[in-house]
Amino acid sequence: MENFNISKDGFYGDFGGAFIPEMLHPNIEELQKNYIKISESSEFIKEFNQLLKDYVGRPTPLYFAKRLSKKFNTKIYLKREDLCHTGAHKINNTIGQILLAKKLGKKRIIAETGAGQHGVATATVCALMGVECIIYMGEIDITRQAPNVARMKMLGAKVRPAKSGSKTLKDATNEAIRDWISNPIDTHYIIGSVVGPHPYPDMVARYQSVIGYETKKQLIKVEKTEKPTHVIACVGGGSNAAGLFYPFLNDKDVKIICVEAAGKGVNTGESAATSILGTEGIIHGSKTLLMQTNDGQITEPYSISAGLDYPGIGPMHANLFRTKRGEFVSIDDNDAMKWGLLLSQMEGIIPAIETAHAFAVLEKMKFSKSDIVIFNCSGRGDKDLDTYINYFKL
Amino acid sequence: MENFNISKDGFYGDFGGAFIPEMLHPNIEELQKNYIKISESSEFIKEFNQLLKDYVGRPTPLYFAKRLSKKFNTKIYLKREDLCHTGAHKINNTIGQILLAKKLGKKRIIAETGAGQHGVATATVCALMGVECIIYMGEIDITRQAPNVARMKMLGAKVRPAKSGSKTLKDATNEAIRDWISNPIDTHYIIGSVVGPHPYPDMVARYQSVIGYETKKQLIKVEKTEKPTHVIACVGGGSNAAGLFYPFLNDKDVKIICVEAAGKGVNTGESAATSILGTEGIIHGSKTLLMQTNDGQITEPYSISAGLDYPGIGPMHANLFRTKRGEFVSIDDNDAMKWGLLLSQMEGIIPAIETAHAFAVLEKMKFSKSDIVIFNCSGRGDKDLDTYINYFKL
Amino acid sequence: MNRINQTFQNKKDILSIYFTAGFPKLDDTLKIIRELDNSNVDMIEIGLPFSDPLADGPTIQKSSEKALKNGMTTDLLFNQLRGLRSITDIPIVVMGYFNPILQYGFDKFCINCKKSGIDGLIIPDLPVDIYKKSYKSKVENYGLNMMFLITPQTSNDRIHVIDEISKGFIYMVSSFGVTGARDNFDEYQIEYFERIKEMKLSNPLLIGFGISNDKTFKSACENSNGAIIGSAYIQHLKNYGVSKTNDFIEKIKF
Amino acid sequence: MNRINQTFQNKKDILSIYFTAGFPKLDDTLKIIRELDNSNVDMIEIGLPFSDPLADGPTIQKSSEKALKNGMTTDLLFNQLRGLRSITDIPIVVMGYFNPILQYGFDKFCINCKKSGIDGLIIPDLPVDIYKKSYKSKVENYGLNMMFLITPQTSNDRIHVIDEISKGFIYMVSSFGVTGARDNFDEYQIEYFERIKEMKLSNPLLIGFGISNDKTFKSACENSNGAIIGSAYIQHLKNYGVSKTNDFIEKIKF
Ligand SMILES: Cc1ncc(COP(=O)(O)O)c(C=O)c1O
Ligand SMILES: Cc1ncc(COP(=O)(O)O)c(C=O)c1O
Repeated sequence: MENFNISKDGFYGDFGGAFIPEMLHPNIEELQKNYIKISESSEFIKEFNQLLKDYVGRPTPLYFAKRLSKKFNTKIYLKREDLCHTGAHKINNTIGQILLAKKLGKKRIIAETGAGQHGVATATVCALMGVECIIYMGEIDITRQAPNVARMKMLGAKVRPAKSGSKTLKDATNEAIRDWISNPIDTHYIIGSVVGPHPYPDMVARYQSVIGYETKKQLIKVEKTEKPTHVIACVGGGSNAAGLFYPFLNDKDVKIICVEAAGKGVNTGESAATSILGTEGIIHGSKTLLMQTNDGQITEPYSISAGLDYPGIGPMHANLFRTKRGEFVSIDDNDAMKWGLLLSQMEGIIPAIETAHAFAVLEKMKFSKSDIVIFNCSGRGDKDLDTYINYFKL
Repeated sequence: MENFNISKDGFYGDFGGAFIPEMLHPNIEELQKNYIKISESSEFIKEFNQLLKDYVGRPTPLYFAKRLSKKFNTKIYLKREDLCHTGAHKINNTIGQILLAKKLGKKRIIAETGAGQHGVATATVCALMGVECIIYMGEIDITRQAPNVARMKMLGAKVRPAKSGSKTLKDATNEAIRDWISNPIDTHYIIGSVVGPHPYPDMVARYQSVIGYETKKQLIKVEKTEKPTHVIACVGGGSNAAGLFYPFLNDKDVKIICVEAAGKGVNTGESAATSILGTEGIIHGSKTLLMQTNDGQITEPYSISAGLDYPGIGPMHANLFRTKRGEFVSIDDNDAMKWGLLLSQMEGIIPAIETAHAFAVLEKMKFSKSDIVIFNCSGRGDKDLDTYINYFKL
Repeated sequence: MNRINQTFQNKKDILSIYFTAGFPKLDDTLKIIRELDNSNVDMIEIGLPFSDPLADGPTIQKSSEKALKNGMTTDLLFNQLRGLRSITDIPIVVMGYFNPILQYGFDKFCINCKKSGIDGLIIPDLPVDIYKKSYKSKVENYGLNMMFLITPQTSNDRIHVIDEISKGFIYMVSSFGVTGARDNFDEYQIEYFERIKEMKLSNPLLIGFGISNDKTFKSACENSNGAIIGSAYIQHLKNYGVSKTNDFIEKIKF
Repeated sequence: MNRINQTFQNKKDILSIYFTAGFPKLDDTLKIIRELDNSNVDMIEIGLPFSDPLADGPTIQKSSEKALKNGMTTDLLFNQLRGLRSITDIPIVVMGYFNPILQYGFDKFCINCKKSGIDGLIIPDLPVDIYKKSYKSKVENYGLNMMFLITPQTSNDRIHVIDEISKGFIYMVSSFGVTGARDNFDEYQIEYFERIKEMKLSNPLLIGFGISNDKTFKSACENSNGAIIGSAYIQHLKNYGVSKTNDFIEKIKF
């Protein structure tokens, strides 16, 4: 059987690995050597599960969307990650990593953030544990995501602007890595998606896999099967998708659908549809698909949603794309916004714009009456209200 | 045994009743006759519980606040209503009432809102059910709570400004009642707190009582007792408090603490500490304590938190106050804001400013090491970010 | 005999005019009453302004707000009404929301009404059952009439209860909705008027809410003992002032 | 024999200077090399600019950004380097991040390096194990040296591995942190230099990151075979231009 999980040396097929400067070697090696051992220890599992339950609010519901199902004449379920504490799936991962960091004796946490969701989730767990927290964020993102900046500050985190390059997520990531290089001993870097050098993609996917495992358990109660026919998620770096897909990766009865942001259109030069526009390369320590010039300079993607606005995808997803295990669909700004409104008005759930992209698939693909279609409702739209207001002139 | 629940004729001690114009009589009578029957029918219970679980995300966790407990040397638990869909306890009630309205054959929903939380919760359940929704909101509140206005509009609700009086919650309530008078047959009015004419206070308390019943069940697992020593909640109209207190009302081993907003200080003339400043009277169809002039004109309260900015309290709470069953504490703007920040930085939970008031009690009262203190963490602070930003110059 | 009952015995097509005490000016109360009396209206309702008049439409609401801003209070109203009975003999009703009356003291309120020469009360948010239980005997002891409302939605059974407890007249709310001037009656309203007529109640009926012109007034009179005009008169007061009251009344009466 | 190895055989207190190709002006590459050669530096590192230079501090980052904006590409650099060996005989190393090299084609890159007269490569984000598995034989076939980095955090075991795989010299990162000029060495750095000295590695050592002046250069030379200066020189280029290179070098050399 083909295996879509990570290999022992940190690769998904051709993708993955740890392409890091020597300065990061001790940190990365420490993680590589310890992440599975710690994450699978009964003490860790107990603490992790308890925090997911009592603090994050898990299990998140698997919600049968009645009106949507009727309209599209199929069975549509929403995995409600929007109900997680702080408003998105991101916190599953930060809870896992903060516990790991504590076990490794780290005293200081750094993270990058784009839309600010991961920054908030990181600042949150640092407040919870009483650990120093520094968040790197592109100078431009700091301006456009002001409410999340305020949340991070409320939570006691320091927000440091990344002023280089395009001053967005990619540059914030560079800055975080630079900080880590400069503080190799006491600092843990909490990466926010299934990107970065091995073991991050697998580590983040494992912490997010609670989404998929819960879905299985919940599905059997309502549909008497653990197997949906389709699992669908938006892909920025790919963590919410990886979390939902995880238990289904090697089960080919379950169709995997990855939804990327087409921005203003795949061929407009303002897009974030990495699988179509990207080529193999190395970004932030990982071999994967990424958007770049012929010359290997990483280009700045565009999407109306700041969380999908990353020039790469995780190596797991690059492999899903290359092997055709996953189907990749790209959705442009307008369709995403339309679906943000539609989900709000049909189900009373205002999704994050990232999340809205996933739902737009309902008009791009055909589903049959007996299909069981699971959407990862990765986050709530509160952070995007300004964008919605401006777009719809509310 | 003294009974702190509602009497058959709709009173809590001296308070309650239905002081309504004749035009509302059929609507109110219909509710009085049917609300218990319907709410206790197995069909209703099933639908209600299912939506609370799959849609709202219940049970909400009972979270042991480790760092806070350590700091105050007692056992502090947070009932995490901030994790409910839409961000506050308000939706428990709107789910109940929309189901009731459907059973009564209503086709149109109206509601009043102050901070916008109840408006959002109402617009949400209306979208869920595909029912027309009109929200009345003071013209001033529409300006100061712009994000929640946008959320309601995203959800398909019409937001109508109340332009009379002080143009805030009280006036929005008047407008909603006027609408109901004008549309007595097909319309249900979803009141957002335990206020208004009988049966609203009891009906809303019942729908919110899931908070208290869950707490009991959860507490027994962690503390081997169903009985906390203290239950603490902020009181605007009083619905989150009523929901938490409900199963403990008649159990005098459990201390009930109601936290009101002192605004700029109880005696500054800019306060919302109704129990101290109020006198017996009638507001929105209910006999209760309210803030009024000697002449019986209802005065405009003030609090930095829009959700506590109501000149009355529910009749249940008026009775808790008069009978001394409940202890009433008032917390001013500055202490509330301080505690908003403190809870954020100590537990990673940014509370609504309403909610923050409750926590400030920790510095006003002494608790012992073995006390089990339950706070209703009634809502999240996202809606209040602007206020926090301006206050703390974040 | 109470002036209200007398009026209904002696007259038909009763025109009762509502105004808010303290509007447009704080001390217009007696001036308005004099103007109305001079214009030959049959009855007057004085509205005690309230901060939260939830049964009233925008016109009366705004007049209440203005009146309160002008400084109107319950005490002041009774002061103003001292000369009342030296200027008019027609029945006068006070309409007030329950809370200001409660704060004033229900008994004191009744006593002062009686002293001022007031004939009856309308308290729109005092429910029938509570009235019966706690206030009816007081009101009747002071020789005041209490009038209640019925609406198109009120059941026949309940109308009988209200008829039994009311003294003076029954205030027949013409439509679904709060106070406010309308141009015409709908079919459902006419049907409702018919239904009530057939019930042959012991109290006379005045139709209120939405009476604004000769046409609606005439139609009301055809279906009851007369009508109450509020918002349309308040609007007239606002536009043309107290002294033009007669112009307004002339156009209504037929 | 590779010019790098020759240099270490013949000289001590090696001064190697880093600059970013395409900075300050697009076509400064050869000019800078000529100036450095004239100033008697011992070795030159040409930085291939990259959009995301995550091991570099702000000075080198900004020079990369500027170089890319100026239009620098891998192809263009090789074009510029055509005349390289007619103007200098000192060893030249290219330092580039892995992605641009991959996109160019690893083999093609090596071939063009060789053709241009480049002596060695530093690819900071190409890990030792992947190099060993997939690229070492290629690099060595083209007669190029590959240099790797060690840091204060690198374990002795790993340093031995790196020593074994490196050819030319070992790039000894002086401190925790990214590139950037510093004034002084800390105690922990001196201890680290001592530790490495005692290991008696087969490759010579150049200390890099944080060398900015005669003092730090001298101290580096006392602890190794010499040093690499990057940020400080880039800053000088920015402030004073290419033609003042000699002023900078004079102040460093002792
Ligand atoms: C709600 C939400 N969904 C999805 C994403 C995309 O990230 P990922 O692809 O790692 O799930 C983000 C990133 O901020 C997000 O906030
Ligand atoms: C989070 C939150 N808590 C408390 C309140 C106060 O209402 P109540 O007293 O009815 O719980 C509100 C009202 O908007 C609220 O949003």
